[in-house]
Amino acid sequence: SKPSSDAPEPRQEFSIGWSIYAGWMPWPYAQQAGIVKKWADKYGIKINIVQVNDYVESVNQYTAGKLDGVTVANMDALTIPAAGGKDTSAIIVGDYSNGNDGVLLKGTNDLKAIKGKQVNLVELSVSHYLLARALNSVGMALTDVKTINTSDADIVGAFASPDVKAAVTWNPQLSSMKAQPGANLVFSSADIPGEILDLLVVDTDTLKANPKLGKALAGIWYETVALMQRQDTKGKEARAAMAKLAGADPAEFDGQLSTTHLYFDPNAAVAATSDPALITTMKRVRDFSYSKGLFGGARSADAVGMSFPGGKTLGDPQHVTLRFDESFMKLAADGKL
Amino acid sequence: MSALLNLRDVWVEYGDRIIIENLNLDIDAGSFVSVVGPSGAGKSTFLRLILGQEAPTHGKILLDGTPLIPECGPDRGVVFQRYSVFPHLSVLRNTIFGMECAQAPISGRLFGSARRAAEAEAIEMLTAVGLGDSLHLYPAQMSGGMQQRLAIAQALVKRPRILLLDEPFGALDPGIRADMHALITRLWRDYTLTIIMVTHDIGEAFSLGTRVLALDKRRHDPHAPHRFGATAVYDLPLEKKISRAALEQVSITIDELGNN
Amino acid sequence: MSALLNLRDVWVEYGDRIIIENLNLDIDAGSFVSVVGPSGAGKSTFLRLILGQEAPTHGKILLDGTPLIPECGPDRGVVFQRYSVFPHLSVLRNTIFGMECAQAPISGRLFGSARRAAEAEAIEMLTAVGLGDSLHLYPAQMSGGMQQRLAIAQALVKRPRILLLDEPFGALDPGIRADMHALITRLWRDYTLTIIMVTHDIGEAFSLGTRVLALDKRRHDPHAPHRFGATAVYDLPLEKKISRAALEQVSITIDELGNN
Amino acid sequence: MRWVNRQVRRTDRLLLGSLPILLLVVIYLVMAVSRHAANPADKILPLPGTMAESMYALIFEPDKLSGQLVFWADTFASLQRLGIGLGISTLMAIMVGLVIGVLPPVRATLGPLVTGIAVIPPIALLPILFIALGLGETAKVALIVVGIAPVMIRDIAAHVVELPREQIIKAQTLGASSWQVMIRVALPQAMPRLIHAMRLALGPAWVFLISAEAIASDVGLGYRIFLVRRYLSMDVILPYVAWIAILAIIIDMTLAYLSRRLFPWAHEASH
Amino acid sequence: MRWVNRQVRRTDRLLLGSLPILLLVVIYLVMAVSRHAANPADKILPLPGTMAESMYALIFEPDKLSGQLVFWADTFASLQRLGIGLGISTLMAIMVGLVIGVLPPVRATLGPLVTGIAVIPPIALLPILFIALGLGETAKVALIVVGIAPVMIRDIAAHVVELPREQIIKAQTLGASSWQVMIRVALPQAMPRLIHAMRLALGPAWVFLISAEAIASDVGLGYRIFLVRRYLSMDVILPYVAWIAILAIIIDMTLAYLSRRLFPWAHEASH
Ligand SMILES: Nc1ncnc2c1ncn2[C@@H]1O[C@H](COP(=O)(O)OP(=O)(O)OP(=O)(O)O)[C@@H](O)[C@H]1O
Ligand SMILES: Nc1ncnc2c1ncn2[C@@H]1O[C@H](COP(=O)(O)OP(=O)(O)OP(=O)(O)O)[C@@H](O)[C@H]1O
Ligand SMILES: [Mg+2]
Ligand SMILES: [Mg+2]
Repeated sequence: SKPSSDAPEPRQEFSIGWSIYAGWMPWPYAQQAGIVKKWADKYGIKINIVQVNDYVESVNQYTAGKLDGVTVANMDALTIPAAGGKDTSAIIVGDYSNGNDGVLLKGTNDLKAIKGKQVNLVELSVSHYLLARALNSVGMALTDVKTINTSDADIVGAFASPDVKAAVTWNPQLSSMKAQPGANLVFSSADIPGEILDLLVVDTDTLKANPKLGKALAGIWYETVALMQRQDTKGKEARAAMAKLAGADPAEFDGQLSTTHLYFDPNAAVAATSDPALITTMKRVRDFSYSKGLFGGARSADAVGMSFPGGKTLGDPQHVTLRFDESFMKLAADGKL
Repeated sequence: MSALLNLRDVWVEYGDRIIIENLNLDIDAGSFVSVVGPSGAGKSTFLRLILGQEAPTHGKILLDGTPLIPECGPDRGVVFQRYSVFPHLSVLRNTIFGMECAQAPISGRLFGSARRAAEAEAIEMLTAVGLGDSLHLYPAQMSGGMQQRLAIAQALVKRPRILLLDEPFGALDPGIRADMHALITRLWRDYTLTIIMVTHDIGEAFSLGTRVLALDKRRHDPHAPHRFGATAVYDLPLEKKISRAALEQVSITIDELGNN
Repeated sequence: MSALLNLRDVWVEYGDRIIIENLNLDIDAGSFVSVVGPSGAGKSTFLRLILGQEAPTHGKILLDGTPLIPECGPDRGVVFQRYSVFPHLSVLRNTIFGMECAQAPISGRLFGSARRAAEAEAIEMLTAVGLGDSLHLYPAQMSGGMQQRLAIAQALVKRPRILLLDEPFGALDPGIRADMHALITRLWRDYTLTIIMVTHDIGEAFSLGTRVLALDKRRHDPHAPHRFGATAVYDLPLEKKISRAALEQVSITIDELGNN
Repeated sequence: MRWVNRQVRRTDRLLLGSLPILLLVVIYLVMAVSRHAANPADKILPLPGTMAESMYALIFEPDKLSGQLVFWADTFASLQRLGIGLGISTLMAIMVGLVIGVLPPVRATLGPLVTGIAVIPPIALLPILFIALGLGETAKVALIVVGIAPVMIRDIAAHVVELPREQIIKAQTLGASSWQVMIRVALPQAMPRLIHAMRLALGPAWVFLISAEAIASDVGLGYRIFLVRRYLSMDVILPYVAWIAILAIIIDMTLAYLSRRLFPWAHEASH
Repeated sequence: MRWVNRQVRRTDRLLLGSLPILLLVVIYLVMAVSRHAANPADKILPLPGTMAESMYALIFEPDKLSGQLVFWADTFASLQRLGIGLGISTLMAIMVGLVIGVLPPVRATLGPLVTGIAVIPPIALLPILFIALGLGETAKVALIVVGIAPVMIRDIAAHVVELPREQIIKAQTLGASSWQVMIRVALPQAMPRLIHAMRLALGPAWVFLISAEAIASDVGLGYRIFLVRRYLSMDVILPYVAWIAILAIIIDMTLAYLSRRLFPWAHEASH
């Protein structure tokens, strides 16, 4: 990768990585339905939508510079690329999890019963954050449970084992596990709306040199979500195609969508991004991440700087590496793409 | 006297190569049969048949009048042409192996006094074959002749009913060879063993054996040499103590006899 | 006449076992040295030294007056005591191997007319050792004696300057053995090879060799048998065509000579 | 007759060999039925009917979007990756293994490195591998190669080192150079062992293929397994695993057959 | 002197062996420095200083929650799992491999099953493993065993089948029963190969251990690697991988040494 000081040349071809998650399925669908090509052609560029089966690997690939953009949750955008010194811009705030992440207990529906239990989850992920928030809500702390790191691919199988009594995970695994006999959802992201955000982030330098990329991506996104929102056959077909891409059947996929608060309207996304509540959320996420050692050897939670619409910043303003950039969503809202 | 071993119309073929052809033979208990014949004739194959390592392609072999199952057992001992000692056992342990198998069916190992007794017997035999100084060497540390003697000791210490020897003294110098001749003759007489020995030394064949058997092809077709197998072209029972001069004569005429 | 090979105060030891002790020897170009001695004396070890497969523990070996590097090459051919043919090559391909190496340094294989020429030469040699009918067998399909003959043919076809033979005729019947004696004598004479042959057949040693060398221990200590190595206890240059009677006498007195 | 000597005829062999496998199938069925009696919606041990249904769709019904038959597209993609990975590993094994086995100086130089690479679990290096080689086919094939080649190299090298010293000596007395010893003595004798090594490497190769496909892929048997694992769709996973086993056994048997055909001298019973 | 004959002295061997490894280290350093020149916060190729710092904390500073020294706790947990898994696999290999190799009827019965299990990638069947064995230590050890034992069994069985027929015959003429052939002839001669098989299995064993620890765990070298992979903490991953390699090489050398000590007959140069 080139030094960030001298701005990279404008380029023609870009790769955007995605992994399977209800809120991100519009991307591969847009690719298949030709929406990507349409917008890319309009701006005279080429965009490859690359599937990475393993979520963490997709973010790592982005951090390593192999991808120009990636779909990622707000916490991971902060702890992986941003903490790694990669200047990253979140240009689309696609949705927040409104029940897509949840805490499951077997044999009880009382969250307090979790005390002292082993909890299977992907450690240091949004699940971990959700668990911290859940415990917080009943006056407990992470020290009251024992976490067992469990890979997201295996957690469904693991939950079927009699050994496992408690788990935290996200969709689609969550819905599979909830369907298992005796499983109860005791806390979910619906209890902390707006805190677990699903983003599309791109490399800031690339974006600066190629604003067309941001415009094309915004165009693709809002055309696709508008299509999938429709209740007619076209909309149904789109959702069915996305379900298939996610390896689910349409009913399952609709179920997952129902717990995903998609910002279909760019205005709503711009509003959410500009809301000071986002700063509060990110501060919480940041403090949690720092307390878990996710900022490497950093001496304070302020080591990683974030910027928000309106010039507001959080943390070290000299080292801003995560930028919430509403400008492209705004262009979409204003119909200027 | 009924024969110990009967071979009836025995054929051995490998693919389309006929090795042994129409072999009929009776071998009496207590006899010492020397087998001679050109290299590649099928002498080792013949021993493998009697050993039960291989079954004939046609024909049958009777032992004590009952068909021989193609399986070898402690009644038939063998010294193979290629050294057949166990590479992972020292000289002494190679030699007591047979006794350990007989006396310790489960562990296959002897301990304490039983072991000492077995070792004493083994050491006696090893001294007789001239390996008394090399008890703790492994086969890889021994010369060719030493390995051959070890194989002989290993087989002899079990005193099998039938002993099959495939050129057992081939790699030995004349002095040791003479000792071995004396040893084998003594054991054969003392334990009334039946011995079948393949050798290339005609003198040895006649001086040790009570019967000399020559295996060779009866016919040679230069265009299809492999289509004819060997059989007993010449079978000479010996009254012991034939004069040495007569022997020399026989050994000189053997080739003509072989082709008649 | 300056010697081809000089051994100066050569010792070979394996761990604390002394195998060869203080061996001093000069071997002339064109001589045919027969090496005899009891089993385990160190005859094969002696050949390995000259071959360059092993370096002496002390002392030095000179070839044409320059120290021998412990490496073997095409100037010294060998037939090992244990069959040393390549198991993955047929008889014919085993035999042309040496010619292929010499003529095709890169591919190691011959094609077309060069190959046919090599094969013709190989077939001639194989016919001479009696394997003309078995050109396409693999070693595993051959008898012990056939493998031994193949090893001889393989070495002879290269006509090395020095040929080292370790009991080359041990597994052969008298008829074939006589043929082989004639073959080796002819090649030795025609190509003025230098041959060093280990044998247990005293008659063979004397009838083929121009010099007979006996390797044995000079001293035996019954309490530390391994602390004494073998050396040339007896070294007899032969004028060719010594009367056979005289030979018989020598071979009978050999043991006494060995201990003086 | 002693058990060591009881040779089994061809037909009996087939029969005996299928016994334990049948037994496993029966055990599975019993357990599946009992689980379904307790919970008709059980997904972990699906009944054969469910599996057949799910597989029917994957095998015969073209995917609406891509128009491909999913099952065959997966099979083809995986076999291609496996073939390339196994091929490269085999080539490396024979080339590097041979050189290491025959030439002591090369053995001294590369031996420790190969051992080092052989014992480093490539799974731990996945991030580096994918970052270095991207997300395409290269990285997947590379994971297979890094996973199995060092073990194969070590196996071949060990085999070559154990060739009887006499043979190397003999070849040299016949005029062979180091190179000729390598290609004419060591190489042909290493070939049967190479095939043996390939057969042993087949299991690990599938493991690495599936791991690679689990991480970054959009088609392949491993990808499908990991995709549907999120829903615990054992009705797809089990037939896929069985299919992998069948493919692997066919490859295994082909290799064994090839070895017997091409290198009869290595399989002859020697007397 | 021909290269085949160039023996390398002990000291030279050490020197030569470390050359390529040093070379790799240098290449890494150059690349790391150049990346850091571009982005001082680069996480992908950390500088030695960063690694030392991160590792210092893990090695010497007790964890706030558990009070354990993380690095040593990880090492101990992983070695224990590996040891048990390798031990069980070795036992199975020698027992099953021996029986399969020596007794043709058993070979006919179990051979296909072992081949089948050897080629099935165990990680595809994890859900079934979880249900049968839970998520605890048993499952992790079982994954290692399922992963490496079949390959080892096949290797030992193949070796035993290849023992010269003469030896088996000879033993029987000396009165050995099938059982005695097994324990007195086949077993001791299979032991050096067993150690060789263990050495070759070591790499895959680590792979399965790490996979197992990645699936569900709260301590272990693989756990830590996969945990910190979440934020691309190569400054921990790389030293951990190096440590695994060092451990594996120590085990490998110990096994090689043991084989030479315990089975000198198998390593003697035979004349
Ligand atoms: N690797 C070794 N370690 C220890 N001793 C060995 C080793 N190799 C050979 N010896 C010993 O060296 C001695 C000589 O062996 P060599 O093979 O040279 O004998 P030889 O004269 O050829 O005997 P033979 O006529 O039986 O072939 C033997 O006593 C043998 O035990
Ligand atoms: N597996 C096999 N396939 C084909 N032919 C074989 C096989 N084994 C042995 N033969 C052939 O059988 C014949 C007899 O072999 P055998 O070993 O019995 O000879 P022999 O009389 O013992 O010879 P020698 O005196 O040289 O030991 C040989 O011509 C050999 O080529
Ligand atoms: Mg024979
Ligand atoms: Mg010798």
